[in-house]
Amino acid sequence: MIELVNTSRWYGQVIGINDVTCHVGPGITALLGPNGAGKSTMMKLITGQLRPTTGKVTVLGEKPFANPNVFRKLGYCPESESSYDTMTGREMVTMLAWMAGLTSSEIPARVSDTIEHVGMTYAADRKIGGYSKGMRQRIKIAQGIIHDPDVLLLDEPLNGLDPVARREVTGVLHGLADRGKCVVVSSHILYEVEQMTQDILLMHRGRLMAQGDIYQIRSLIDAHPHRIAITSDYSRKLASMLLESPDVLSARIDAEDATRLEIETRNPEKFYALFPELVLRNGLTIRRFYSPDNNLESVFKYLVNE
Amino acid sequence: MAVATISGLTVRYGNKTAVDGLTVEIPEGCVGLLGPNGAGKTTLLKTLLGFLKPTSGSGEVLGYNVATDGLKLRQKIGLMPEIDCHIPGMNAVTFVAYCGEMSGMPAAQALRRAHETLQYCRLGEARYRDLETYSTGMKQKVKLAQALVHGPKLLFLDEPTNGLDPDGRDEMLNLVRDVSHAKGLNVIVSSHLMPDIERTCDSVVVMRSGKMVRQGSITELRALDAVQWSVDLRTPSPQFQAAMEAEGATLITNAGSHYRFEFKKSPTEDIGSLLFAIAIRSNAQIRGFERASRSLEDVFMEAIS
Amino acid sequence: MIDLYLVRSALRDLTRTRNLIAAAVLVLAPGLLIWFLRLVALNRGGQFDYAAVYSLMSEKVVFGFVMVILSLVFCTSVVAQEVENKTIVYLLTRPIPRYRIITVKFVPALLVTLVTVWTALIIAAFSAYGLSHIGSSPLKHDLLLAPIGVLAYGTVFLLLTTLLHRPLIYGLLYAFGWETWVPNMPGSFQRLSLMAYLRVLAPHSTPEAAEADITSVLTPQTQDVISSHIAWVVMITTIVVAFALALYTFSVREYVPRDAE
Amino acid sequence: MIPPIPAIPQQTVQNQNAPIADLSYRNYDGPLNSRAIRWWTIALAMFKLHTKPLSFKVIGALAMLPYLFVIVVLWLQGQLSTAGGGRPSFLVMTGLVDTTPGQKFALQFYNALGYQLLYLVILTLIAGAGCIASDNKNNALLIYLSKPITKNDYLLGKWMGLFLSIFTVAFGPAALLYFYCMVSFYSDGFFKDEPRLFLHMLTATGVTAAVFSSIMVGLSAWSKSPRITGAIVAAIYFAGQVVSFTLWRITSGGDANKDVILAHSSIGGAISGLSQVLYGVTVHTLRGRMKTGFHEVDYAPPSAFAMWGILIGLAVIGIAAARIKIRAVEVIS
Repeated sequence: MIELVNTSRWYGQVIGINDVTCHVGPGITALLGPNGAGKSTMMKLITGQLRPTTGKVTVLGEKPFANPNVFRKLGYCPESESSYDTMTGREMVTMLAWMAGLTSSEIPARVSDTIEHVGMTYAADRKIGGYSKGMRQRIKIAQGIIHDPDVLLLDEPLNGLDPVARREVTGVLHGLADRGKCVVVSSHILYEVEQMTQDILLMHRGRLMAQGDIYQIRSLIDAHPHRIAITSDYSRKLASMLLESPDVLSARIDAEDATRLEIETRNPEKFYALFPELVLRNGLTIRRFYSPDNNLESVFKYLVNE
Repeated sequence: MAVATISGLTVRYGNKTAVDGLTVEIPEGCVGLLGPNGAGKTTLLKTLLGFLKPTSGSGEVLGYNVATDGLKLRQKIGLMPEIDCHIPGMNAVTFVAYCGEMSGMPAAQALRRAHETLQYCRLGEARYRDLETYSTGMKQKVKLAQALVHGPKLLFLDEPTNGLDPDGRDEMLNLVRDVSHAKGLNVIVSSHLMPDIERTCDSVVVMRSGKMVRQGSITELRALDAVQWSVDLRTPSPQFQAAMEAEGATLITNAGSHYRFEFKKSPTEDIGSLLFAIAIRSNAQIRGFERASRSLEDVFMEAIS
Repeated sequence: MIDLYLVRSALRDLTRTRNLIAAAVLVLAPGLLIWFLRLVALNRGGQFDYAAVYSLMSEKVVFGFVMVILSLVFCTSVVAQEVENKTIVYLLTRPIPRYRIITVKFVPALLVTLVTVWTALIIAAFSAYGLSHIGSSPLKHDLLLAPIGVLAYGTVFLLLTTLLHRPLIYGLLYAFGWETWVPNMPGSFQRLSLMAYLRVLAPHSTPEAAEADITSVLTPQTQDVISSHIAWVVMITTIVVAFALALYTFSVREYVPRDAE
Repeated sequence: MIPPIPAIPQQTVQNQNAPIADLSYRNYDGPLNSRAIRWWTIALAMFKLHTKPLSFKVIGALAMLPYLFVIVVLWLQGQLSTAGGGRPSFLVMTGLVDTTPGQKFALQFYNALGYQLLYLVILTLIAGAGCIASDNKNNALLIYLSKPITKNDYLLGKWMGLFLSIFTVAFGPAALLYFYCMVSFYSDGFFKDEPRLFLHMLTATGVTAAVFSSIMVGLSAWSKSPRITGAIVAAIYFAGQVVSFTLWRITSGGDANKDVILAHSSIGGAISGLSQVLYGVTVHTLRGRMKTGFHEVDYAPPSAFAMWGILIGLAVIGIAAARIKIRAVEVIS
C-alpha cells in the first residue's frame, strides 16, 4: 500500500533519509530506529508533507504530495505535542472531520464514537490547552482515525501514555489492522513494539537497515555471538562440558551467584538445538535458562552499534 | 526511616481536587511513583517542592514541613522536570553552574560541580555547546545534571526516559540506578514505563485519583501465589503448547513466541528436563524459561482497576 | 458546505476575547482622540475644525495604522500561526486542495479586518461631524474604499506569510518602515508604496501644516501627481497578482520544519 | 521480556583516604552563600547573557555617538567663540549650545541623552524582549523556582539584570563626557556653576534604565514569544510618542509652552521631560516655516511632579504586572 523506491531526502546539506526502498502492506508495521535515524522524515514523505529529493514515494498508487486523492484514505498522527490549544478536543476532531470530507449528517455521531474509542469522552469538551500529554496524544489519534483511513501513520503514538491508555490504543490499532488497514507506528519503546507486531522496519542514519519479520531478523542475527545465562546447581561441571563444544567461546561463573553460568556462543542456532539433548543425556537440573541478547532491544542494539 | 511522611494531604486547584486525602510514607531508596494520567503524581511532586499550598492535611519531607519550609526543602531536593526546559543562550556548563549558584553555591564551587556532574551524566565535550542544539537524550542528561549539581539528598525524576531511544534510555536508567543505589541518594521516579521502574526502583507507590492505592517493595508486589513458568520459543509453536497441556499445564498467556504456563499439580522438581523433553518431542526450540512472576504492569493494572 | 464550516470556525478563532479587546481599542482610539480634541476646543472657546480633524484621523490613524496593523496581524497569521504551532500538518494532510484551505482561512481574516476598519471609520465620523453634519462628511467614500485597501494589504501580507519564515517581522518593517517613509519621499519615489495610491483614491484635505521644528521643514515638498486611473489599475493588479502568487506558493511549498532530532 | 538487571551492591560512604578515588559523583557539603544575595546571582547571569549578542554590542557602541557628537559641538563652540569675537555663533542660535553659566554643560548632557534614547529603546528590545518571555517559552521558570529561591528573588534578579545592561550603556558614555568636561573646562567654572551635575546625570540615566526595564519585564512576563513582546513594546513606545505629540500640536495651537504635559505623556516623552527637569535646562530653538521665516522659542521644563508621577506609575504597573503573572505551577482549570 505504501511504496518507496530509492527514496532520498535532504534538508539542505543535512540528510533525512538515504536511498530507501521498501514496501509496506496491510497490518501493523513498526518503524524503529534511534533519534535522528530518519523515521519522522519518512513519515512526512509518506504523508505528503515533503517531496523526496530523489526517488519515488507512492501511497495507494499515487504520489502523496498535496494530493487530495491520497489524503482521503490516509490518516496521520504527528509527533509534535502541539495542537489547537484554544479549541476543545471535540471541536478539533469535528473540524478535521469536516476537512476529511465526511458529510454533515454523520459527523456528530462519528466524532463521539471516535472520541469514545480512544477513551476521551470524559474530557472531550475541555480546552486542549489544559490537556496532559496523554490526553493530547489520544485526541491526535482520534483525528487520525476519524475518517476510517486505509493507511494510518502514527509517529510515537504511545509516548506519554500510561499503561492503561497504552493498552487501549494498542487495541484500537489492532482492530484497524484486523480489518486489513495498513498501520505504521514508529516507536522507541521496543517492548511495546514487541507486543504489537512482528513486522518491523529498522532505520539507522537515514538508511533502511533491516525489514521484515522479527523472527526472520532474529535468525539472521543467530549468525553472530550471543550470550546465554543458565542457572543450575552444577555450574562448574556444566561449564567444562559446554566448553568442549567448539561453538562455545567462553563460560563465566557469576561472581555473586555461583549457580549462574553465563556462556557465549558464536552459533546460537546450533547451541539451542543441542543444549536440550545435553541436559537430558546428563540428567542436569536447570532452573533458569535465558539469553540477555534474545529480545528486540538487543537485536536493535546489535544492528545499530556496529 | 521515611523520606517523606504525608498524612491526609489534599490539594485543590480551583474546584478540581488533584490530591485527595493522601496518606503515605515514602521510604528511603529508589521509589517509583506510578499512576495513570491525572492521578495527581505531578501535583504531589509540586506540593512536596513547596510550590503548592496544601488545602488540608500535612506533609513532611526530609523533616521539613511542605507548607512552610519550601525554601529549605528546595535546598535539599533536586527536580528533573518532565517537560523540556532550558535557558536560551547558555551552554550546558554555564547553565548547570548557574543552577548551582542559584542554590547558593559560590561561583567557583558551582563551576567545579557543574563539570563534575555533567561528566557523571556522560555529557562529554558537548557540554560547551549551546543547549538549543541538543538532542532529546542530551537535554535529559542536562536536566539530570542540574538537579544533582547542588548535592541534594532527594531527587525527583519526572518521566526521566521520555522520548529517549533505546541507547539513551539505557544510559539514563543506569545513571538513575547508580545515583540511587551506589551514591546513597533518595530518588522518587515517576514513569509510565513499567520496565524502567522495574530496573531502577526497589519499591513503588501507586496512585489513582489523588489517593494511594498500593504500596510495597517490587519483589513483594510481583510475587505470585501459583507456580507459573514462562517459556520463550524461537517461533510460536502450537504443537509445543498442546504437548504442555497434555502434561497437565494450563496456558495462562501467549504473546507471539512467549508462553506462560501454570502447573495445577505440584510443580515438577526438574522443570528444565521436562520442558526440554517436551520441546524435543514437539519440534520446538526453547530460547529461555524461568519461574514467572507477575509483571509490574499487571500489578499496576490490578491496583488501579 | 465544508468551506462554510471552515470559514465559520476560522472566524470563531479570530474573534477570541483577546483579539476582540485589541480590536476594540483600535476601533475606539480615533473616536476618543476626536472627543478629546473637541473638549479641548470647547474649553478654550476656539473653533473645532471637524473636517480637518476627521481627515487627519481617517488618513493617518484608520487607513494608515488600524487597517495596516490589523491586516498585518490577521493575514500573516493565516499560515504563520499554523506553522508556528505545528498544527499545519493537520490541514495539509486533508483531502482538500491547498488553494481552498488558504482561501477559507484568508476570507475570515479579511472580513474581521474590514468590519473593524468600517466601525472605526463610522465612530470617527460621528464623533467628528456629529449627527447633524454627517451628511457632509466623506464617510461614504471612505467606507467604499476601505475594502480596496484591506484587500491590497491583505493579499500582500498573505503572500509574505506563504513565502517567509517570519512574516510578522518583515511585515512590520514593510508596514511601518517602507509604507510610512516612501509616500513622503520627493519625486516619483512615492509610486513604490501602496499607501500613496490609496491616498489618491481616498483623498483627504490635510490641514495646513502647523509650523514645524527647524529640522523637519528641510524636506522638499515636490512630489509628482498620480492620476486616479493609474491608482485603480495599480491597486487591482496588486490584489490579483499577490493573491494568485500566494495561492500558487502555498500549493507547491513544503511547510514542515525539520525536527531538531 | 526484559531481563532484570542484577543489583549493584550497596556501597558505603566513600572513605577519604581510599587509595583510588571514586571520580563519578560525590555529594556536596561545601560552603553555601547566604540566601539574601541569590537575586544578585540571577542579575549577574542575566547581565552577561543580555550583553553577549553581537547586536547588543554594536548598538551599544552606536549609543556612544551622541556623546561624541556633544564633545565635538563643545569643541567647535570653543573655536567659534574665540574666532567670532563675542557674537553668538550659529550653534547658539539653533539651540545646540547655551552659553549661560549653569546651563552650558547641563544642556549638553540633556541633548545627548535625548539623542541616545532611540538607541536605548532598541537595546531594551534586544536585551529585554525575551527576559521572561523566553523563560515562559522554554519552561525555564520551573527550573528557576525549583531552586531555593523565591518569586521575588527571580523577579528582582531579572529586573536588575536588564537594568544593569541598559544602565551601563546610558551611564557609561555620560560618565566619560563628565570626565572630559571636568578635564577640559575645570577653569571655565565647571564645578562652580554646576556643582550637582553628576548627581543629576546619575538620576536621569538611572531613571531611564529603570523605567525601560520595568515596562519590559512586565510585558515580557505575560508573553511566550520574545518577538511579539518586542513588537508590542516598540508599537506602544513609538505610537504613544506620535499620538501624544500630535495631540499636543493640535491643542496647543503652536504655543510652545501650552499643555506641555500632553507632549510628555508617553514613555519617551516623560523620560525626556524628566531629564529636562533634572538638568534644569530651558531648551532654546528656532521654529517656523520656510515661507514665513523663523522665530526663536524657549521651552521651559515641564512640571516635575507630573513627570515623576507618570514614570513611577509606569514602572509600578510593569513590575506589578510581572508579579501577578509569575507562578511556579500552571493552574489547570
